[in-house]
Amino acid sequence: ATALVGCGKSEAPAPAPSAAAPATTASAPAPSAAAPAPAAEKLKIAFAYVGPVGDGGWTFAHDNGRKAIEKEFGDKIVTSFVEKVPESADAERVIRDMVGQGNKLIFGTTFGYMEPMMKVAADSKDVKFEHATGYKTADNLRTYDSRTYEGAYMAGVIAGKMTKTNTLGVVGSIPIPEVVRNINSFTLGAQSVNPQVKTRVVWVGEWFNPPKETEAATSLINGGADVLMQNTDSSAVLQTAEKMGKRAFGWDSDMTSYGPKAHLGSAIINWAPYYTKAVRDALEGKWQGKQQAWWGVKEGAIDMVSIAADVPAETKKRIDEIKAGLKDGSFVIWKGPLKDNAGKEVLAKDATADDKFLGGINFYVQGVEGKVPGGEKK
Amino acid sequence: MESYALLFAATLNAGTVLALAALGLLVNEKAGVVNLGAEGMMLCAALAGFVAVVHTGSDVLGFVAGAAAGAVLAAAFGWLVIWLNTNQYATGLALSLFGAGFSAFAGIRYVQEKLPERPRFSIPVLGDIPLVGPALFRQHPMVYVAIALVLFLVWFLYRSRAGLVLRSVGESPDSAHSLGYPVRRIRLAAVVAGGALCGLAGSYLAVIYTPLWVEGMVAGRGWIALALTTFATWRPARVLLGAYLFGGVTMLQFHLQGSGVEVPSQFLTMLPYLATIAVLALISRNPAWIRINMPASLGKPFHPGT
Amino acid sequence: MESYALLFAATLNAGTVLALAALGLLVNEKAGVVNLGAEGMMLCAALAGFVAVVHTGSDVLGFVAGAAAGAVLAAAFGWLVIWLNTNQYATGLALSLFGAGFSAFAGIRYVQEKLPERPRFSIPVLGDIPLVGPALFRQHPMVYVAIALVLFLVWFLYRSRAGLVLRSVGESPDSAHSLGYPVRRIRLAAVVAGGALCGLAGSYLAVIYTPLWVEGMVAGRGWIALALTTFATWRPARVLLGAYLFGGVTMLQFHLQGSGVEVPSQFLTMLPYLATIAVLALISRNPAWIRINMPASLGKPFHPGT
Amino acid sequence: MSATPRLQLQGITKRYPSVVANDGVSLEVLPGQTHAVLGENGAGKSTLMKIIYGSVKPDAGQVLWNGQPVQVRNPQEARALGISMVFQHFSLFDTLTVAENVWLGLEKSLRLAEVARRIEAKASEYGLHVDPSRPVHTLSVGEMQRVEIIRALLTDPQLLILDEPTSVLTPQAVEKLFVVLRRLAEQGCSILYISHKLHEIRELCDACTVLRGGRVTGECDPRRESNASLSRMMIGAEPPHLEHRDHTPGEVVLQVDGLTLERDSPFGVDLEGIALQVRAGEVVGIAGVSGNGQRELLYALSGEDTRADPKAVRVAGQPAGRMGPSQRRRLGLHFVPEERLGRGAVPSLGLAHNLMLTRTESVGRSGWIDVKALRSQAQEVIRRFNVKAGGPDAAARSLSGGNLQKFIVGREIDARPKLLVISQPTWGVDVGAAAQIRGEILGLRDAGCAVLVVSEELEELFEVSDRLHVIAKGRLSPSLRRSEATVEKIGAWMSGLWDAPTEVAAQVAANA
Ligand SMILES: Nc1ncnc2c1ncn2[C@@H]1O[C@H](COP(=O)(O)OP(=O)(O)OP(=O)(O)O)[C@@H](O)[C@H]1O
Ligand SMILES: Nc1ncnc2c1ncn2[C@@H]1O[C@H](COP(=O)(O)OP(=O)(O)OP(=O)(O)O)[C@@H](O)[C@H]1O
Ligand SMILES: [Mg+2]
Ligand SMILES: [Mg+2]
Repeated sequence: ATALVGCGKSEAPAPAPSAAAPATTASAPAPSAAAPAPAAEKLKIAFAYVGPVGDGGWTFAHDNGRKAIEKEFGDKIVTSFVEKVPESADAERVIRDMVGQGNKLIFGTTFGYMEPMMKVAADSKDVKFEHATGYKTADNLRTYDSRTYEGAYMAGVIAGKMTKTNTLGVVGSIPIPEVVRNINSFTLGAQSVNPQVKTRVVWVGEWFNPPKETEAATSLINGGADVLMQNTDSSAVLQTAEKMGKRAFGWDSDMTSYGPKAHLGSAIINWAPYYTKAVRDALEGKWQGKQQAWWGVKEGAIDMVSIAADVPAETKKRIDEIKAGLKDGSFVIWKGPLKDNAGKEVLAKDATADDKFLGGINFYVQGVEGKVPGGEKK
Repeated sequence: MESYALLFAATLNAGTVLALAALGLLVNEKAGVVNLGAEGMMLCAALAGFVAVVHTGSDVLGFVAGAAAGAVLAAAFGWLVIWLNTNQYATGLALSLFGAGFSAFAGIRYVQEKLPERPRFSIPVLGDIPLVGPALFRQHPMVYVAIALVLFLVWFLYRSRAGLVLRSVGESPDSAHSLGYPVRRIRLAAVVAGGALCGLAGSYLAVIYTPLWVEGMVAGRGWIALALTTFATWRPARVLLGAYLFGGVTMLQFHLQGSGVEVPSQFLTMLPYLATIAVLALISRNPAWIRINMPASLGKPFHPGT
Repeated sequence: MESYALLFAATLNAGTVLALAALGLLVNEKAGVVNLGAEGMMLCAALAGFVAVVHTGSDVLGFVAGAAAGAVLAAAFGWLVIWLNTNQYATGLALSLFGAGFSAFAGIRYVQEKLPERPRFSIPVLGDIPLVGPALFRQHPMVYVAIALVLFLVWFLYRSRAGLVLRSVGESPDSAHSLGYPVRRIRLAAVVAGGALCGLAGSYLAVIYTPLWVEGMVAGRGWIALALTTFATWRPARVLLGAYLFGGVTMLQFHLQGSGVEVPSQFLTMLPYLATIAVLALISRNPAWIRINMPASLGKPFHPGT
Repeated sequence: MSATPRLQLQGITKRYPSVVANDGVSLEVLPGQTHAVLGENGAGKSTLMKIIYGSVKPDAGQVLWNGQPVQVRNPQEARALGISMVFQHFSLFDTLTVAENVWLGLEKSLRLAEVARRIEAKASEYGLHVDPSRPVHTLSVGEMQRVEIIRALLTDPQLLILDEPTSVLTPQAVEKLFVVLRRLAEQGCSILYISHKLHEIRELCDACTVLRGGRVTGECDPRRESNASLSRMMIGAEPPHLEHRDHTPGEVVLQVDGLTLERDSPFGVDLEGIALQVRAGEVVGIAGVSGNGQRELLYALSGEDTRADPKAVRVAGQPAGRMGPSQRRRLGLHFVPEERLGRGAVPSLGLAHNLMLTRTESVGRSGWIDVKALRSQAQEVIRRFNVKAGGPDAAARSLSGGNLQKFIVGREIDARPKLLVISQPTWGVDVGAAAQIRGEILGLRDAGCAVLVVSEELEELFEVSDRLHVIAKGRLSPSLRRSEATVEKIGAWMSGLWDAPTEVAAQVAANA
């Protein structure tokens, strides 16, 4: 029965799923290369998700990664997941339960699982833990994250080209460095093709509140923004743009279908490459703790997809150049000289930002209006 | 200027969801029943409306489904509270929590669903007047329905005999009973009507306002609508005003943020609640005033003398 | 087996947050005041507790800060409701909404803040007993505090004169007033005590249970605690039981998901509420029973000398 | 007896879980007859009336209306038949206007303006003046009753039921009501009339049915009976005669001087320059129609309202105006409010617990309750005052009004007060219990206690008081020795005109 875990509930979009439907993913076509391993040796892998797999955003993307490794490794592994695990002591309990059920590789997919995972990892030395977006590690715990700002930058390049009002809008969730970095990168991208561009930011204070996101998007559009980007978890901003005849992007996953006319492209995260690497490491005994992975376009974790037909060919070409540059390291997004929007220099000429710098951004670059709420954080 | 006209239009639109729900709850409360289940009813109705539109493509059917869902849940609540005399507050809370869970469960497969394209609405000639047109005459018909509903309720509650009977049931169910009015049936009718309006509000949210389905999407609007009825001292016109005020502050806050004005956004979001508390304190300074408008038997069970 | 012992331990832990808050609300309600602001108080207290621990590193100070925050908000609520006679339900709702907004606003800079490392607690000898140890004796002291609180409340409410006075204020404030008890001050004291307990629950959540600060992290526990008091017909021991039941069902749900039993998580989350409604309907079948335990003047304002 | 009776009841039975309220009651009312229903508390009078009016369903029995068997299922059907009722507790809606209130009691077809017009027509026909556009909560109790009566009359009833209509009226207003009722009877309307005041029944009614424990125990023509014979039929005995021995009172225990208080609620009354004295071994009565400041005065005396000037109220020589109830209790002041359930006692608590709320003998230093001592103390009060109750643990609300009243009076008397302030000691209590309570009050007086009695019943005040005051519109009349007081004079003073000539005063009183 465990082989079917989680599939039945995650993959039933059709009104009347056939009884056999859950079987499809678990018994995926046998992998092409590797010979089937003995059944007893299957690696048990568990995922703890913060949202429902059907959220169309963050958790959905992680679950796509899970499906990808199932496909890749076939019957060498068994995967399962628990969805909607709150960032609380419940998480510790769920993760302990996963250990108890014989899982040897456990992925926790939100920042809030950091402490619970550290605790469980300390008690379960024979289990490997992978924690997304955190910063604490242990001998059997390592972290991984993706450089979403690269997607934001590429979206900015398109937005800068497509805007007629030279006013862009971003719906932000919570003003933490990651989100501020994305807003800045979006603006830098836009300014690289259109120096006149200004970015307006509206914070909704939540990751996921579609009506509020709608209201925020409406007010940005009313205020003159004609291309929107969002760093929230729903498709509400894209849909609002569609409704009001403006343009916007998909975020985290390909959202073309939510606003076919408004959609300019989707900045997606693809967890499959990292998950594949992690599983391979574990299977081949090369897995090591205490590491921090931050993957981007270079590793195939970030991409800009489904670019709209009316985006000029030169811009599409520019996007391809950026991707190529990011891959071979010849192109750097955060490079001096760079000033914040109060005029203070934050990166000297020719200096490039290291990951520590990127992890602590709490200012807006020039071109973004306003001030980061609570920006004076120590 | 244009931008303020649009801000105004957005305010009307945002206020409509709250107004519809709060007017429904007002009808409830005028009959003496508090339904804290508003949030849950709105969630289930939002889902019902969304599902109906997905399958039929008709907004009208979406609204009907939403109103029906609200009415059914309200009827269940009414049966528990009015016939089985369960505690109104606890039952309402349970309904809210249950509605949230149930809609999340039943709506799983609709989370990524999208609605068919619908044309935008604009009143032919008026909609083209500069400034005034976008501000007032390009709204979804439901915005006008909410305004019409206020007019109707003012007439109904204060000018019609049926409305008088409804109020008398909320004032003093015992007197109404001894005069021969079927207190429990009238209360049930009011609760169901209130539920239907909450349902309408929920479906408007999922079908027109957002428009998509995600769990928990009502995001506290049911609670705000509940607070609004008191804030408005149970008067329909003030409910509408209060709803626009809430909607307006939210939109204004985003507008200011977007124009780079430095406002602590969460501080502004708190303003309506602070205003509510201030108004509550103010009106309660004048007990005569609140006594005239507040249903005297609000929240109290009624046991007919067998 | 080990896994069930852990499930049991987790249940106690999860139930403790609910129990602390619900016991506080029970004290409130026994004095005749319903405070729908529980959710807001818990949120502010969670933030206050978290901030205190961030700056001082001391859990105890965190609890003190949380309880103080809850008490202060409850005092404001009490002042509005008891002295200015504002409507209890509306004021409570406003407090909940306000608390949510305020904590989100004030807590921005603490999102992703980390707490210092603290040692894990275990009762020396008992904690090492296999199965029973992990199930019962490795809990945070606050879990035992909640149990002790129930014992204290049973004694206080039913065996002490102060408790009798508290109950009589909730039963019939007019009688208590004409018998010479300072009704408003007693109610305020009960409200503040209730707020402090809700605050304790909130800070336990943010300091020990989660432990981190994110806005809205109380996630409905305040509402559940409110429903619990009725569910438990205002009896302390049942409140504790009810809290463990809620906690248990939540944990069981995750356990089942993880062991591959195919039950939709949303369905399981609904179960406790369905149970609440069923219990409400059941106890109301026996009106004498609920009447004995429910404070007769619950939610009604008291105007001395009118 | 040739005419078909307007109303015939045959074997009406109504059982409640704890009691049989009506047990095979039969009764006949002729057209134009004014028929009294008499009985002690809980005899089943109100229940019987509610059955006739359709708001309570009988378990057995037959109702004949003008000779035809009918099933009255609800008050609307009753009104359609021509039955109207004025309830013991008004069924009015405070926030609605007079016209709206009347409208709610009529059939649907009329418009509101038409209703207002008819109210004015009916009002001038019977001399019952009231403004249709005023909200009910601004009316006096007498006016509210007029609204109830007009509402009943507008349905052109063939049978009008009045349940204790006079308990809230001045003697003059009672006279005016009787004029209206006599006119109705002359026009052929039958009247069912309930009252605990025997002299009213003898004055007004031409037939009488007596109930006891839900059964009919007698029928008579009240015009040929005496108070004593009626009360024998009702409770099986004559009420004990009270002995009122004269003796000289002792020192002043309660001294009120220039007590002036502004109302603290919009529907209250301002107190203006109240002055009175009560000496040890003396009963002072305060008469007046309710709503003239009694409640405010009592609050100021009991300590529930502490806004008074400290020296305006002196208890045993101590300035007590700012003291709370418990402090005053320590000075020897005990207080019995008129609302026994809800102010005198906590309804859901047992008698023993209720006792403890004013008596602390059984509470230990730690706050721990000595349950045994408490119960025996309560048992002693129950025994001494002959309270019919299920024991010390019976909830206060399970007692009948008279018995709870006895318990509360007993609780306070048992505490051996120096000063007892007691409000409406026998409100709605039947003759037997009333006599017992009055006897206890006199006993206390003879033991040297100072007693202040506030009551709306003149008869009662005449029976127990040594001196009388009248309260009207927040002012207190000069004191009057009992031997000098007459019903006419007190009635006139009730409208506040103790300075005016008697005839003018009587005229105004009738309109109040
Ligand atoms: N709703 C009820 N439920 C249970 N018992 C009732 C109810 N109403 C009345 N009774 C009982 O029926 C009996 C008759 O009550 P009823 O009101 O008819 O008395 P009454 O003769 O009008 O008394 P009073 O002189 O005090 O007005 C009482 O003993 C009372 O306990
Ligand atoms: N629902 C009830 N349950 C239990 N006892 C009741 C109920 N209703 C009335 N009683 C009892 O009946 C007694 C007197 O009957 P009831 O109060 O119905 O008469 P009433 O006509 O209203 O009296 P009053 O003349 O005092 O206003 C009360 O003291 C109370 O104990
Ligand atoms: Mg009666
Ligand atoms: Mg009575």
